[in-house]
Amino acid sequence: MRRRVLFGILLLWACASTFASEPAAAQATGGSSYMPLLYVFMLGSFIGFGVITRVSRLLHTPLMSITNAISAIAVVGAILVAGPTHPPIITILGAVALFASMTNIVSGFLITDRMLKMFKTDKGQK
Amino acid sequence: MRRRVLFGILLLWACASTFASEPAAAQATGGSSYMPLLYVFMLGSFIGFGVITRVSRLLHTPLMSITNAISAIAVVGAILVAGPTHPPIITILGAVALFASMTNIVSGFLITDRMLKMFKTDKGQK
Amino acid sequence: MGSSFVPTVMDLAYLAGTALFIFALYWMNDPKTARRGVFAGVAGMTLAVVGTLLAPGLVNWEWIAVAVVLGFAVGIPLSRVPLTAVPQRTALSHAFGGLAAGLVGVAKYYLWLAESPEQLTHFRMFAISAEVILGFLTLTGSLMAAGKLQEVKWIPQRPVTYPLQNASNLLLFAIAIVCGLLMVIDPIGYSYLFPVIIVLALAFGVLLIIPIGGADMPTVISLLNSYAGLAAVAMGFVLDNKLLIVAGALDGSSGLILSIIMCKAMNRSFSNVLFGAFGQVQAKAVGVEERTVKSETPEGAAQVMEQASRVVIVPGYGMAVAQAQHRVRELYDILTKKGVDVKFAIHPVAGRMPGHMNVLLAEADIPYDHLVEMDDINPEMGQTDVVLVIGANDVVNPAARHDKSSPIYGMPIIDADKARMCLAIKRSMNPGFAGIENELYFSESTYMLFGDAKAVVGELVKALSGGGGGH
Amino acid sequence: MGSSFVPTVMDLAYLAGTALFIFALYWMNDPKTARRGVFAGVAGMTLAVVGTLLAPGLVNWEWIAVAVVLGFAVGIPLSRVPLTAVPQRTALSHAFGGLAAGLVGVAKYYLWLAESPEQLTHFRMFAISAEVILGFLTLTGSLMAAGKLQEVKWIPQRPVTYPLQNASNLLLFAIAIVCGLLMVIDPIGYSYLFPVIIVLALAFGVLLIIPIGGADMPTVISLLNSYAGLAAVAMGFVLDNKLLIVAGALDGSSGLILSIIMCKAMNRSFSNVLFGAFGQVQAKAVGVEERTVKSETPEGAAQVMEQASRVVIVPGYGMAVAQAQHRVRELYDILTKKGVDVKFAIHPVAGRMPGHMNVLLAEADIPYDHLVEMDDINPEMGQTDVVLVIGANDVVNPAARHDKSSPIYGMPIIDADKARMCLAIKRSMNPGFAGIENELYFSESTYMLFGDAKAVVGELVKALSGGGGGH
Ligand SMILES: NC(=O)c1ccc[n+]([C@@H]2O[C@H](COP(=O)([O-])OP(=O)(O)OC[C@H]3O[C@@H](n4cnc5c(N)ncnc54)[C@H](OP(=O)(O)O)[C@@H]3O)[C@@H](O)[C@H]2O)c1
Ligand SMILES: NC(=O)c1ccc[n+]([C@@H]2O[C@H](COP(=O)([O-])OP(=O)(O)OC[C@H]3O[C@@H](n4cnc5c(N)ncnc54)[C@H](OP(=O)(O)O)[C@@H]3O)[C@@H](O)[C@H]2O)c1
Repeated sequence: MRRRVLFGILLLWACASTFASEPAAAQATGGSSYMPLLYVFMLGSFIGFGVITRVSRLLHTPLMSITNAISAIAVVGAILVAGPTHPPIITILGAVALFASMTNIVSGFLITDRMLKMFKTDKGQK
Repeated sequence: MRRRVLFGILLLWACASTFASEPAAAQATGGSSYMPLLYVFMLGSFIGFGVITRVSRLLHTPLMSITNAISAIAVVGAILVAGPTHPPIITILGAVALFASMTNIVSGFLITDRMLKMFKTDKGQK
Repeated sequence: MGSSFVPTVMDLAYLAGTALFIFALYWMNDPKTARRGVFAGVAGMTLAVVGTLLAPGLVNWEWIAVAVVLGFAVGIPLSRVPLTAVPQRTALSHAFGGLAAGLVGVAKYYLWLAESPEQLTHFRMFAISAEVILGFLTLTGSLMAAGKLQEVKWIPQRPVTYPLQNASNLLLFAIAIVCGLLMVIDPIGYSYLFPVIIVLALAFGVLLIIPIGGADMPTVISLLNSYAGLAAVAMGFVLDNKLLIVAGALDGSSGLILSIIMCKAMNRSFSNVLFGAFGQVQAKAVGVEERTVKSETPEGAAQVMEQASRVVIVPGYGMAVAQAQHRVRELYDILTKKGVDVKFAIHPVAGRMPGHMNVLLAEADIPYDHLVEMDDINPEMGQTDVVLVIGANDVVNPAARHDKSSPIYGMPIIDADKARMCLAIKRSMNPGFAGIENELYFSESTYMLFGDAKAVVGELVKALSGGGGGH
Repeated sequence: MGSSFVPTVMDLAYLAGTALFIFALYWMNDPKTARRGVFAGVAGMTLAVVGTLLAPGLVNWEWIAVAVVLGFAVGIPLSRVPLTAVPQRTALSHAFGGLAAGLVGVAKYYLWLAESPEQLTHFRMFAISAEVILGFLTLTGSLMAAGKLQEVKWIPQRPVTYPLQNASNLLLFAIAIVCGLLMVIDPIGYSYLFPVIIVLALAFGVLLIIPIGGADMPTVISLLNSYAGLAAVAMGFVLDNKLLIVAGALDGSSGLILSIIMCKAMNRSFSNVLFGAFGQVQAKAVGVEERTVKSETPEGAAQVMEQASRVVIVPGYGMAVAQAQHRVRELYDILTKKGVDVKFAIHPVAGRMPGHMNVLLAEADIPYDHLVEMDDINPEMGQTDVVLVIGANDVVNPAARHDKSSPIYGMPIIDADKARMCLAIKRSMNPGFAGIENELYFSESTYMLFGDAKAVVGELVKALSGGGGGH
């Protein structure tokens, strides 16, 4: 398990850095502007693997739905596309994306909480 | 323990972000250029807390010496100060810093390895 | 101060949102803190949305409002689905996630192409291609998966295979990659390739799922979760947004880890799940010699359990289908009241999604500290008087331990056969998910209770409460 | 391609270095993978150094070479210190770390001031101030700590206190902060404040350590580790270098967590360690009523141990001072050969640094799977025939469990008093680190073996091997 996870991290990272070196060589200016993003990606993946492997088995179903809700963070991109003055077709694409993400946010968090509310110990709630 | 660690993270982060908002307001241009660094710091601290709390108690002494070696990463700054053409006084400062970091790197890793080599199970080495 | 201040508030909102998302997942490590995790997630999302709405230049407020309201209108009912439909819901929502990522990528590409082509750097174009391919692939793939799970008529449940399937899929994917690379090299000149990429990604999502059996969908859904996360990461690279990258990376790793856990608990490899067309051999496995099966009446079973001092209940997919969890709760209560020590043995892949049994039993108010994981209960199996298997099959199949030719050989199981006596509730002698016979049901010490799980457990409860008499 | 390519190689080297450092610490979670961790650390550092040496514009190669060679020349001997001197070595190397960070900060400030003052943004100036304050504070603080640990003559071991100490320290620190803030507001106008900040930081490092007793140094060293890490983080902000930031953050959290663990295991708070002037009350604790102490000869003790079936050895700081670990290994071997079941009980703060006993016993080739942590051994204490305490004191003091007035009340201890018999090796009835008497040594079932740990254990070994005779 641990091996595989490490392997996954290395793989993601290797892919990312391989592709990263390519455009930088091609364009002389601002070649390194994406490096911070790569760092953030790499560190985020490390945190993801660290945090997820600690999640109790008991809660794997709610985990699936909460990550589902969190991945609807695409809402940020949708707002930035739908919001400003753009040709109507772009605005429509953005609005559809916004609707889709909003649905995921609402249903994802609500269903997670609904499931978690069910988990109780002998000593009652919580 | 967990509470305190969380508290520590929050504290670090709160300090960092408080100070971050100040210079940005003051200087209109490039006000956000340090944001990537803040992200990296925050994510790095999360990883640090996650990784360190998992270290076996058995190995706390070697842990102290390996982090010691890693913090000698200041060597990067020392080289960048000592290397280029600068007034001699600056070069000297850089060289002293380089010497100090190099000492830590060498002694830190060597002593960690020396200690770890001692840890054996019944079944012999490793 | 005025306009230069707003981006900073936005930056800080994103930074705080990132931290909150991490805490949200961190707190999921324990049922005691898990609801705090949801709270952190909601807070993070709120910060992200509000921070984005503060961005300068937003004007289409009506569009935004309509989309948000519609999102709530669809999202609230979607969160009320019965627990058995959670896998489908999850798949559907990955489809939505893929759609959103894909559409944003398309919009961004055409916007930059029309307004400021110099913005389309090689790196950005690479990120856009990745976002669009992952997004649209996730869209159709998840829709197919949801369809298979919901058992929609016109989507075949069984794996569909045809000659050269893997080769032709690979070819298709290679073409998409080549188109993507060409666009990276010249984002403007090759702009006509963009629709091609979209269509290929949509097609690839369908083709990828067709050869996978309905029963392997949980693993696939988890992988699609990972893809949806990576699409968000790609979007983050396109929009230069670190919050998106971290949130996407968290999802990406979550999906990957859950599917690894499932594969491991089934003792199968990724490639076997994705390309193995598992489940189509099912029809062949008949025609072995007839063996005798003993069955028991609910009344008899109730008597046996009443006299036991330790009972272990092994729930499986059948309990989920029959929605028998509330009856099981009644059974648990009445046995406990009679002084019997009752525990639940939870196999990691019992049911059809990770943690399925835990949620179901929690729904029926069974305290989660009575749910014991496989590895912890197995050593106690020898001292157990009665094991009651409710609609489980593969997870208690001893063939996994010793029969090297069995497709589930090597999968860790709950050792129900080691208990003094085994009672098994199922409707027939039909096999379970893996399509193989279970020798446990032919064993000396096993008695079958045929019937629907909900009905049989109900009768057990009736017999126990009617029979009365302390222990 | 030429010059634009090199920064990318550097970027990638830094990225890889970051990942390797994380793996280095990750692998420290298990002795089996820990050496791989060192390898990862060395690889990461090599990548970082080589990547930096590729930076354009480096010319002073002779300076660099000399500094590196000198670094090796000093570093190699420093890595060969005896294990008992490890705390001092660690403190010394934090001093070096602080020095490096401080000097780089100073150099960068004056460089920018002279050559391109517009580079001194508010944010950079904030980072430089933090780097310089943390760096120089760590330098003098760590030197003081190393001196106290090495028992250098002109540094007082006992905490030094004077009226208004905390208030005046706080005032000094506040002045440094105010100077720093002024410089952030106008980095160029207030440049004359820079030397003031340096001096204040240097002074503050000394003043911070003076009121802390020599015995609290391990906790302080760990905190200084944290500061050194934060100084590296600040340097990363100054140089816009993400590798520095991550490496610094890793160290910062490591130091913080280790000191939290130590405080918890001593049941004390941070502020009590830093401002409590612990250890100065020691002189008062005499004059209680005389109680009887039983002592035993090594020969008698050897006989008792030979006849026992379970022996637990509790090592403490005295074993480290006496360097008795190799003799203890012989004792362990001979007892095991005679069929006695021997285990080691390791208290988290036995000795003078976290994990101290583990390294010492590992040095003597005792398999680490025989070292049992406090929480795991305590439940077995009741069934133990003989506990052999070697130079430990506070970690086996039962007062921690019941005497509310004791300074160590609430600290978790190893329950040596619950064993059938206790043998204790120490040189006198002097108290240990906390300066309090240990009622265990006056108990009915305790027999003292007075003398230096190394000598006494040697005699035990001699008696056991001489005595011969199977079990
Ligand atoms: N949990 C996951 O994440 C996951 C993911 C992917 C795959 N899987 C696979 O799913 C399987 C799970 O094993 P399992 O033992 O839980 O289930 P299973 O092997 O699929 O067996 C379920 C049994 O329940 C019985 N059943 C169905 N409906 C019933 C009803 N209404 N009343 C009573 N019994 C009923 C069926 O027999 P009758 O038809 O005779 O009633 C069947 O034998 C494993 O093979 C696992 O690899 C799980
Ligand atoms: N480990 C850490 O990280 C850490 C950090 C900070 C503080 N501390 C503190 O350090 C203490 C550690 O407890 P401890 O029980 O290990 O040590 P201790 O309480 O300091 O006791 C050590 C004992 O060893 C005896 N001794 C000294 N030299 C000896 C020699 N050559 N031969 C035989 N005996 C000798 C001393 O008695 P005689 O003088 O009579 O021989 C003394 O009683 C705790 O109070 C803990 O809070 C530990």
